Amino acid sequence: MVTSILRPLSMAFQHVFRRTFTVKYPFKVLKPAERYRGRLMLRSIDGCIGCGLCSWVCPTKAILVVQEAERKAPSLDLGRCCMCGLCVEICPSPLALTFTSAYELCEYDKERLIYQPWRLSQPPAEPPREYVRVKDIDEKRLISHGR
Amino acid sequence: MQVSWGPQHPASGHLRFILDVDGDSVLNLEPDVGYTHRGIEKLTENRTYLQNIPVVERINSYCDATNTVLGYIEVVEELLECEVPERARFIRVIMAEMNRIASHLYWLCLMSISVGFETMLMWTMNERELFLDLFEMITGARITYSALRPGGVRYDIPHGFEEVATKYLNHFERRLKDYYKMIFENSTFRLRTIGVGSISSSDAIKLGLVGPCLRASGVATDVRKDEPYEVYQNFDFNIPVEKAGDAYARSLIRFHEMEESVSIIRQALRSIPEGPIRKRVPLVVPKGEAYSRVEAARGELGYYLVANGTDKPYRLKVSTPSFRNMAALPYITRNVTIADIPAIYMSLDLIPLDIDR
Amino acid sequence: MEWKRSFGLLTSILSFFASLALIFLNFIGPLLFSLQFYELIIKVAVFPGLMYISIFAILIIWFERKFLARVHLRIGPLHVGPMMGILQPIADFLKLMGKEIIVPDKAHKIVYNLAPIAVVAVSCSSIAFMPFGWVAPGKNWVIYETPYNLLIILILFTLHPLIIIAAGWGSNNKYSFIGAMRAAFQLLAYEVPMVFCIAGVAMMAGSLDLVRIVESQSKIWFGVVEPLGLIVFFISMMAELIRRPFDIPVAEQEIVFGYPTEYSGVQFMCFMMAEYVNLCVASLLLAGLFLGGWLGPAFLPPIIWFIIKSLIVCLFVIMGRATWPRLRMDQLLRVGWSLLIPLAILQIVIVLLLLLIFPTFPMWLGFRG
Amino acid sequence: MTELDRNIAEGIKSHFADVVLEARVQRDLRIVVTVEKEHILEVARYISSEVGFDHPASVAAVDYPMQGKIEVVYYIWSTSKRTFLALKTAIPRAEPKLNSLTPVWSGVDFHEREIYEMFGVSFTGHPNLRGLLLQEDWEGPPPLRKDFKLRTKLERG
Repeated sequence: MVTSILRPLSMAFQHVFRRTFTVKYPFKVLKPAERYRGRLMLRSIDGCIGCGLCSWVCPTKAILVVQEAERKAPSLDLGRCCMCGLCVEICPSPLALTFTSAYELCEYDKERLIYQPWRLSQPPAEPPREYVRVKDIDEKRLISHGR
Repeated sequence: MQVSWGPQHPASGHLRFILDVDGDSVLNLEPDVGYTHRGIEKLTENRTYLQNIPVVERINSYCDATNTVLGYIEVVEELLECEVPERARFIRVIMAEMNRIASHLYWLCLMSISVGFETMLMWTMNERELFLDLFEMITGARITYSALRPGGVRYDIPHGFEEVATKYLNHFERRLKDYYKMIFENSTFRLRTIGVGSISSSDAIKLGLVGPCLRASGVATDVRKDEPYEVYQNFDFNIPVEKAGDAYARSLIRFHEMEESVSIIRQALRSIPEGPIRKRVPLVVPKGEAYSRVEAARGELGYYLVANGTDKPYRLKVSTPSFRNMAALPYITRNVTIADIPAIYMSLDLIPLDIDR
Repeated sequence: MEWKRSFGLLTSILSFFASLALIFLNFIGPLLFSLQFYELIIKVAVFPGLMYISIFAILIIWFERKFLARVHLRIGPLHVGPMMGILQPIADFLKLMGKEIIVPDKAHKIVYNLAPIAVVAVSCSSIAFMPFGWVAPGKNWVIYETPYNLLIILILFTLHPLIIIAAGWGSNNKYSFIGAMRAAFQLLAYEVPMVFCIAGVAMMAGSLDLVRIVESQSKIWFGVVEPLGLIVFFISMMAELIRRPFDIPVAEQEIVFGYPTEYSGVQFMCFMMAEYVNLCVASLLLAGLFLGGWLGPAFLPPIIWFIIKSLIVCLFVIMGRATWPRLRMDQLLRVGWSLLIPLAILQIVIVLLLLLIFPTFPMWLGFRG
Repeated sequence: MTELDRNIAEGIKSHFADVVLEARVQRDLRIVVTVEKEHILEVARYISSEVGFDHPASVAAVDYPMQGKIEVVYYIWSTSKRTFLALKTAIPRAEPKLNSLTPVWSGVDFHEREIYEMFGVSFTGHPNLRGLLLQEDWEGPPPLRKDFKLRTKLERG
């Protein structure tokens, strides 16, 4: 009984001196994995063959094929997109749809969430900051993100 | 006096209990669910089988996405009668077990905060993060993976995954010992959960409880053993069973399940064969009907599919574990105190998303 | 809603100066132009009074958040202030000051609005009777000197359940009312072992004056001689302060936030403030009764020793939040009535027997001189 | 395992020769028993007490507007025999009424409430037949029937 009361106390005291797990987010960010499914991107508008398969397969109808100059190209509504990746999987052109690692996708205006083909083909802006990963695992001091 | 416990309440989640209370003791509890009802069963009737994968994943997305999709994939593959490559099956098992651990960690966080224990909440979230990292390595997503397909999986496990996974699993096993000392041997947690919300094995069977809740009452049923799907027959693992049927027993079952899942992942990583990961399957599912059962983290998850020979399901009925476990709630909350309600609710591991669909 | 904002400001100012006024009224006549008057002002406004308890509350809130964060493997407040988010409580305080005060439509307006002021006034006035050790030979640093200081502090502690019931009843909210009833049960139950523990100490010291009690511990602390009393007092003090394993009246997962559920802005801050002032007083009380008060090696002044000891007590109180889940009401009452009270009585019996068998025992240990 | 399933199916078929329309083994661990809707309660009593199917898993309903029927399926697991049984019945769409099986398996309570709400099937003998998931002031046809049209616009404008 007494040990079951006091052991958590000693455990809690031990953890005071261990490493924290937190990432100081806006200043340091976690490095996404290589396969990270962030915002969609058209590699190039010219690479798109305008087949419309992505629009057909999209379960939320986030992708709509629109007329862009003389060709057809997809436009994306991020407010609907569920990042399932069916469009990238089905896309027959190796130069068209792909994922980027951008995940900070908030906009002040709902209209801005709709990415027209030209904007969709721009790579996302990456603010300069420090990327961290889970660095080392230590039995005594536990685990941390690069600190 | 009637107290409305939810839907906006620190511990209720998106459901509501109507409590008839007398002072601090609860006379009757009436669950009022449906605040997160999305009509997924109707949505699936208007989408193709491929499009339904992200949709059914949302049934229980933030805890148990892989297992939820696995049931759907199973039922579609049963009607398609397609062969799945062995390597794909192994990857499915690895992902399912990792998701079971992540889900149980999420549960442990909710369970500990429901008895007012913030420390475990933070610790479990740390380790859950590691498993989400592993998922990110495989599928590129952390919560909703959409990685399983009829006829295989979409993503092969990446280069170097095994080392990272082994490292994390070793760390996780050490942390599990800490968890045990911190919460399961904690006198106050034992006081709060032992003998609370206990349900006998006959009642549990009659009410149709599933998963850890049923096993805590002394009924050893697990779909992974009863009706082995994927490659579960290849692995050596135990089904933890407890007799008491109270909140503590349910907690202990889930804790031991995490240990078993670690061992399954290790075995799978050791014996995973080389080969293709996906086979082409037709888009159209032949006419027929099937019922698939998988052991999700919360218990047995059943999909009943009626196909009419088109590329869309005619009817897809989902029988979720939380919906079935909810049946026990009015029975075991008679004459308990208000303080026990969160502990019982969380020990059943009811997820409103899973109940409402 | 401008008038509501200014009403909040008014309430806050009132609640802060209520304690000041309460103590002030007794002395204002005879002492107005004497040196003692200015000493009193310093005492009330700066050291044991307003400034000290405000800074104590702010620092202890910051420390609690930071310390708990470390146990949770987090960082805690980080950005506000020059060092490790030390100004975070002040930022929170300012935010609460600026918030609109919402009075529920069905609430009993007078009781509802008076309760936060009363709770701060009562908890702050108990600091007035707490002696802080000598500053000159034969002179104690205390706002109001009386040989019955221990009794008065206890009386002010017992006033709390009344105010809490008033707050819970006045809010006209089911959760608040359940919380208030829980608080009443809990605080009344744990008053008893607390008083019994003090009785054991008082018998040994032969006085109810905290100054005499502390000074009689010059050779050995009461905590060493009466360990049972120390443990029971500590546990019942945690329950009186509504801290984590015993924070049943404000249990968030069960009854939202208990009696202060409906309060917002400054009025909510008053309840929080009262909680931390109570923590300050109770930890000082424990340090004085069982840990030798301001006695300590001479390289630090006695007042500093007293504060250091009380901070160590606070650390253990905070640890409770990181270590144990919350108890249930019936378990808490069972522990209180059937375990702690018998233990406290056992402690009294032991003391009585010691005094009966060895009447010279207190003199021998230096408790009475 | 299939042998056991076949024996169970044949046992049920022979016990209720005129009531059970069909009792077959769909595949391993899947027995399908189709009964007439008037006799579902007695068949359920028999298979729960005599055969040992005690663990209710799911209740599903399927709407067939062309054939004018709604099919209700009870899925039951047996903890002793470790096999799975589907108890099927068809009810007319115009008058959707069925005996509730809550006296037999109390676990089907919420499932039947859901079916009542989503398909409009009223279960006679159910202790608490009210809506479960939809909002209290829901109006309109039962939403999972085939004639309920989704009003959401799927195309993005």
